[in-house]
Amino acid sequence: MSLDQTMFIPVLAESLQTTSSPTPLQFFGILLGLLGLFFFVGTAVGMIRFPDFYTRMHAAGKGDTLSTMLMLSGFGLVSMEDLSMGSWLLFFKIMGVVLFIFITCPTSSHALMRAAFEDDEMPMTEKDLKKPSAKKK
Amino acid sequence: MGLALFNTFILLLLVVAALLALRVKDLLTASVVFAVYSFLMCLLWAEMGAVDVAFTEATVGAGISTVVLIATIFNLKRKSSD
Amino acid sequence: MKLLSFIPVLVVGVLLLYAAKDFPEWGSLDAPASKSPVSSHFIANTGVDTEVPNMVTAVLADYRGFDTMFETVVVFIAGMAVLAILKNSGRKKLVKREFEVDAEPDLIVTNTVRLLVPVIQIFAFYVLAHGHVSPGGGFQGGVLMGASFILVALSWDLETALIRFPFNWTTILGGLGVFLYAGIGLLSMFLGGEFLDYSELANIFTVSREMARYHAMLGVEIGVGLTVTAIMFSLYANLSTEGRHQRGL
Amino acid sequence: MFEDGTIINELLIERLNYLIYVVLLLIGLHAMIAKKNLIKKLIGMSIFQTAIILFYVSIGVKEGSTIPVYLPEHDLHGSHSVPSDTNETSHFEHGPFIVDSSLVRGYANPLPHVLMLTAIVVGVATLGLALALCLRIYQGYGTIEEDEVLAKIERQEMLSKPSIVVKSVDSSKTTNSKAEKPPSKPKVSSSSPSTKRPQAIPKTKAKAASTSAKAKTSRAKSVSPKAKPAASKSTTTGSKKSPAKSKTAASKPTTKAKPKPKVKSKAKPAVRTKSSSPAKKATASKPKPRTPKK
Repeated sequence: MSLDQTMFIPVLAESLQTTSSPTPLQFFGILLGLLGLFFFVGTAVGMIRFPDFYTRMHAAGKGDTLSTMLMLSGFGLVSMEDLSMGSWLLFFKIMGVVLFIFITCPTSSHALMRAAFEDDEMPMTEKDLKKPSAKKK
Repeated sequence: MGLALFNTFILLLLVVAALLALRVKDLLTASVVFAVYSFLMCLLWAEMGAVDVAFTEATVGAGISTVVLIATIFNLKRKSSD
Repeated sequence: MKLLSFIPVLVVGVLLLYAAKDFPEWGSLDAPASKSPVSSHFIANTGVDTEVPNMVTAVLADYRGFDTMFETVVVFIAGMAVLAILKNSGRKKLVKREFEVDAEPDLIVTNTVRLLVPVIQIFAFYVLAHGHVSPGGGFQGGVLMGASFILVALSWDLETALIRFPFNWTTILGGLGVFLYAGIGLLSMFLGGEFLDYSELANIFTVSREMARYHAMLGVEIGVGLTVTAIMFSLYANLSTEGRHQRGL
Repeated sequence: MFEDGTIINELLIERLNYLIYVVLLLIGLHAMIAKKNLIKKLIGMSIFQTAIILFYVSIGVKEGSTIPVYLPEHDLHGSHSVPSDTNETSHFEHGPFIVDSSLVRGYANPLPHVLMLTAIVVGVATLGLALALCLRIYQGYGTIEEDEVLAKIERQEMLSKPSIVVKSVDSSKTTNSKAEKPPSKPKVSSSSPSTKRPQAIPKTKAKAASTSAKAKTSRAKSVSPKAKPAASKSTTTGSKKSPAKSKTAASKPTTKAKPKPKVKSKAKPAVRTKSSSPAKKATASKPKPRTPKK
């Protein structure tokens, strides 16, 4: 049973069952996951609270990228409890996902911002804040 | 108690997403919300053990069908009457 | 109309909820669907019959291969029907669409896509070929492959994607996929078996009957993948340009 | 409240999947019946489909089971083969074996997954087909709202039907009467973006109008068949002024498309002097087709 690389679901189930006494690596992974969740809450709050498309995309782009990366890294750390071959393989797969999220997520937010710019969406200025009508939009 | 909490939560979110996709008047928003719905469905199926179905739904439902919907709305009008 | 439509909806809802009362318990092992000899047979014998670890792929391409063949044909026909509906139907003089902006292909986006597309295509091949031992298969691999070309079309424009994947190829590749699928079935029929009974292929390839089924399944999945790739790209190219194949999304 | 085993308990706690499947199916069904926009109807159709797929996947779930891929100890081939020096697998013969009934319970039911996997892909193919039909409807009628399309079809039918009966009325009356009541008729010819239709429609309209032309023949004498194009032009202009709601909606794409680039090219250089380089701005605001950059 030591070489079950491709069967990661039972590995995960076992690791979840043995969380009663997490190893230091797993503890660090859980910490990373919680930190990612914190940033994700920040993203959600920013998406709702910010008044303007560009600031909203600012919150979404940065917070989403960072929180997803943190959570996935934490997940990768939690899954390698015995440092076996299979868990290393899973860890590197998750790191590949993190790498692609690191590439694609800022690109997508850039594409969205650029589309808004081409569509003549104006960023909100201080003048707009004083007008009462601007708050609704 | 058969159902996990995760399952219940996603099931409730599914109903919200479905209602929202049908209520918004902007068709682009509707198709994006429909992509969210598809992705929630995909998570639910992966949780139920149907990994192949989940994989297909993630590629098809959240990927291709959103692109195809948006490509069509690009040629149509964006506003919907209801 | 809106109020009237609640009547059939409510009738259907009450009936379905009444039926839901009789469904088996959630996740019950004694549910009729789980107790049925068919699915138990699939679970028990897939490894012996085909040596494919992923039961879904085995059932999809082998046990229920006839079903899947016609699903592929349905996908192919849908693509051809879209082509037939939209060909030469669009406005000739290219009016500006409602939210169209004239912009150069973005530098950052195109370079990221240049980086991503090979990875996506390799992943598509991996999903297609590795579908026997992990989730995946012809449909998923084909959709991923088509999505990579759609990504090129979205980040540059449709003409660039059509240089990489000319539109005539979609018809040819779609037909070729169906032909490959049916051809493997017919080949096993000519070798003395039934239609889509891949184990007869062991007569011409020097492998065991189980491995013949294993590899024939791969061929069938490649056929499905070809058709799905072609039709997904053709759907996008047709729908985003109203069949003109120029100045798409 | 939930302890006494009522139907609420059963539906909400133990069978929430089935309840949600019913709810989603009803949402999709209601959208397919009541929504007027065709794209909304299609989204409803997709929700209906996924609800049924949810139902199928739900009945295939077994409690405590794993995904339908063999565990390594049940499939001893390829990369899954366990080295024979471990004690655990020594009593298995090499190669896969028939999984007995106690182990069958450990795997989820693969049959619903297979059926639904193909259903999803066929679903997106049919969605594409339906969207193509939507595009075609939009080209023909200029709208994808169901009631407006129906109204247009009805009007066309109402106008074209009597023309079969009465064909021999002289054409001089027809052109005039058409010019006099623009609000009711000329919608299709002005709004439809298709190239063939504007030529086809006025002919039928002329025939149709001939039947109802009794009352309004005030200027009928002087008009010759030559005057047809002028009359039809007047109808098109009349249609734009007409206050009917559906008509303005229909003629929007053609009218709206023109002023936009002008406004944009004016607005852009004024506002964005700082944010982007002037060369890029010039290319962006120029209304030329996008060319591939190599």
